Amino acid sequence: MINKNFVDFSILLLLKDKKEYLFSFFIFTFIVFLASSILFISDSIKHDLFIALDKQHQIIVKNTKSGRYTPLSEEHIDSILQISGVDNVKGKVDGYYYFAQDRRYFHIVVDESLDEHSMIISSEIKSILAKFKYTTQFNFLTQDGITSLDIKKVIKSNIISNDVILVNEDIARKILNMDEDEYSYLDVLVPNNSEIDFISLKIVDLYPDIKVKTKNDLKSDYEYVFYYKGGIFMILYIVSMISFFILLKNQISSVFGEKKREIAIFRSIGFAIKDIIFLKFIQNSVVALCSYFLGVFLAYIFVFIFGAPLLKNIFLGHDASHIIFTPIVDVKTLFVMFIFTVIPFLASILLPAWKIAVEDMSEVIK
Amino acid sequence: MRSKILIRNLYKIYNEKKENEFFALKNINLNIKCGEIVIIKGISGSGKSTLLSLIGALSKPSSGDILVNEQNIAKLPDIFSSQYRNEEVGFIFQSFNLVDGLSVYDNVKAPLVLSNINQDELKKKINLALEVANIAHKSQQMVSNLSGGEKQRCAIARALVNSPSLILADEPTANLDKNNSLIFVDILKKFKQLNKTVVVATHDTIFDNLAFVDTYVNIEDGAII
Amino acid sequence: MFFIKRILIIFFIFLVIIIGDLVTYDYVEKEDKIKEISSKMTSISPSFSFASKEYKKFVYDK
Amino acid sequence: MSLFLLNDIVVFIFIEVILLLLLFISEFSVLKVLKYWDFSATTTFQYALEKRNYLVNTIIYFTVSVKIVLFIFFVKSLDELSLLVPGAMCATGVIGANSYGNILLLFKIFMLFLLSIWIIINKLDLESKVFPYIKEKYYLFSFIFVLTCIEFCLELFYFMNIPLSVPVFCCSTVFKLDNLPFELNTSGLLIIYYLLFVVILISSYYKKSIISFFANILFLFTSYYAVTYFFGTYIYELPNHKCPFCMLQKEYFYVGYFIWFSLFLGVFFGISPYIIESITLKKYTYLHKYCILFTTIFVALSTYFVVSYYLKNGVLL
Repeated sequence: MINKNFVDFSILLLLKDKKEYLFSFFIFTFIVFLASSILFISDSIKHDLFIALDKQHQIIVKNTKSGRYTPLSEEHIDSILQISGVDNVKGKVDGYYYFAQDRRYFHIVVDESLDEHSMIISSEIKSILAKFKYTTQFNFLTQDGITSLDIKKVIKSNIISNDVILVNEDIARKILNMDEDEYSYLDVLVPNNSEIDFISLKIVDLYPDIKVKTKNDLKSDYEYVFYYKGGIFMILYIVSMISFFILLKNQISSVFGEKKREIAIFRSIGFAIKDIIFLKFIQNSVVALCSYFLGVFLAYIFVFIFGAPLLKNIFLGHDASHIIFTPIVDVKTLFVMFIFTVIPFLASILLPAWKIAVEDMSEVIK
Repeated sequence: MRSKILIRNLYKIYNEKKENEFFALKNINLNIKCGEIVIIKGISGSGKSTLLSLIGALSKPSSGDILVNEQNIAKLPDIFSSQYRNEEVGFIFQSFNLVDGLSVYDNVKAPLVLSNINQDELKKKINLALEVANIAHKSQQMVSNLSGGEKQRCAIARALVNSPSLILADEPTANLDKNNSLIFVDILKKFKQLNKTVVVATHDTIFDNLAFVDTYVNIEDGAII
Repeated sequence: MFFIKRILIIFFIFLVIIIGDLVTYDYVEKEDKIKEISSKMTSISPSFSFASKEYKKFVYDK
Repeated sequence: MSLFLLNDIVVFIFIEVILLLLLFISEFSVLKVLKYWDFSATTTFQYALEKRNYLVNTIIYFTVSVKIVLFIFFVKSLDELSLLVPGAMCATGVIGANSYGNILLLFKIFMLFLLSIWIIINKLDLESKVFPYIKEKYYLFSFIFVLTCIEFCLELFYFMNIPLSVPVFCCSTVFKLDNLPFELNTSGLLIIYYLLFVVILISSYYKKSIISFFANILFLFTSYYAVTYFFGTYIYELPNHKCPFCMLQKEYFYVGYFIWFSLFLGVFFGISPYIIESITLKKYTYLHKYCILFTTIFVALSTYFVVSYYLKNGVLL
């Protein structure tokens, strides 16, 4: 049914008038590029987060007082251990150190294998410290004066290690100003997965102030954030798309209007109305498909090869220059993008194409 | 001989039933036989172009019948009238109506792309038409670079490429100098040899008293006199 | 046809670059790194993705 | 949290709105044509109406192609939604999450049927030189338009009412063996299934549209139950896994798409000749051969899993 000569001829005409199509081609490529960049970034972050979640503890217990997080004590550990089904409860120290000179927080994480004089930092933090001439060691300002630690190792920044400083537990308590028997959170080990929900309810029964998060809670939290915020992006997108398509429709109408005579010539040599509509449809499909693929390809290169400068900061804040996104290409995402961009594009040319096709042919006879 | 075009009680009225109602054609009756060359003469505005566009199914009559090959084309749906224009009719317009920005070859190709024929056949048909119209040597040139006479030969090649049995020419010599007009008259003779039915609407005196023309029709104010 | 071929060649080059990038990327290493660090730290709050630095502070201060 | 902020749903609703808008534009033309159409008239207005015909055609062609893509997208999205909706393991739970789901799915299939029938009538109409079925086809269009509006409302209601905190039922609870209608047992169901298949083959071969019509409608329902309660278990190779949707997933090599689409195509080509004949009042037997083709593919595909299971394991489930 599709006639090769006809398709060839449509493309010949498209190339002849390429100037008229350049505008829509570039804008559309840009829209696809932007949208797919955002989807690529969020897919990639999501992928990394879910990997991180894999190694998380089954139940995480945090204490709150008047709505703020406060440390937990040994007493909490003891009473949670009493609950049947709980295998082990580990108290963990973890928190944020405020680095006033650069006005930012460092995430202090405990690594048991380190001694009292060294720390491991992420490459992001390394470059921040280098700004202030700390190249081999760093001085933490604590209540008891200065604690000086050597930089033992630098680890690569990724989505969760970006602002991390790994230190010994005692040093961590010192930096975070926590007592010997204080813990930032508890890590509850439950051998039987089906008991997790039940046990977390029990913990809340014991201490109404305590916040309990299970792994599944976290998982759905992530899902929630990504679906939800993705949707907000989408809605912003729809607004911009609608304005683009209105623009496109007007632009196409005017381009088609200039081509009135040409269309009348084609009609006079035997092109039917449906042929003209089909001709315009082929031409615009070629434009739309080329822009779509070009946009997606450029987005891939921009996000995963160049690391998405500028756009990255929308997602991760300003201190994220060292994060490299894991290249994740989800066919479903591309399919969604395709439906979302190409179909409205083609829909917006149907009406102008018909209008120009049914123009009467009196123009040719004069 | 079998009649090629049979026109009965043909009217074309613009702005019907309005104040500025205008009768472009009034009660036209005409019988053109196969292989005939017919010259329709009349001053501009007399309705000869309208008549031509009705025969070519470019517009539709207000009333009356136009039978081409015993088939009424007056009320054909668009798909069929387009097919008729494509396969049965070759147009040669006053302003040539070529598509600027395409080469001569591609312009001549245009009517053929609708039918699904293979590449070799396509090339053969185009080259044949270019030969007949004597424009083959310029086939790769852009039409915008051609002279008036060459443009017309290109238009003729396009009209012939689908080997139609009916050729309609609307003021073919109006944009040509004397020399090229004479060449067109020669081409008319060629059409006669090819046994095509040709209808020419013109007011050019160069077509007067030609021996090979079968019928002269004078038209004035939309009526045949 | 010539045009379509040319476009396809351009896209093919892009595709080769992308597939090359996908194939050479060391997923296992990255995964190990993430897992290693995440086994050491507490739950990562989901609110920080999409959020700016200021927002993170706010979340933590709360 | 609202489902309307999900990427997929936003895109889905957006495209549906565009289609609705296009259909609305053509409905405007359709009403004009229905009111003023007079083929014998030679006025400019009548010719303008004839030209509007092509707008409606173009829009419908576009709508149908987009609807088919969207239908696949819809099913795929439901599958993904099952991650979000508590309790749902596959699309079954999401579809059954509220009372609109099943109606909506049926509606969507029905709409595709209707639109395809419209395209066939339109083709017959355009092949003739006097637009013989233009009124019929435009009445059908108006009907389709109304249905599309209802479908759109159903979609909105459906997405609005998917519970995100209360667990829904999963396929293992929805499809139990004693759910078979008319107190049929599996062997009875299979007998009817193959019997209907033979009836369809014969009626299609002898081009008896009316028999084919009724046989295909019965076959559609029988096949639904047969695939869900019998053939499905062989696809999953689990005696108690009864679900029409899980087979759409990657684990089963998307075989569900082939099974369901061959069934729908077969049934469509089986019932449409009769409907077209009753609208155009002329014999139209061109499609019967496709009915035979697709129904055979469907039956062969579903039987294949049982046979291959038997050959591999030597027993039936």
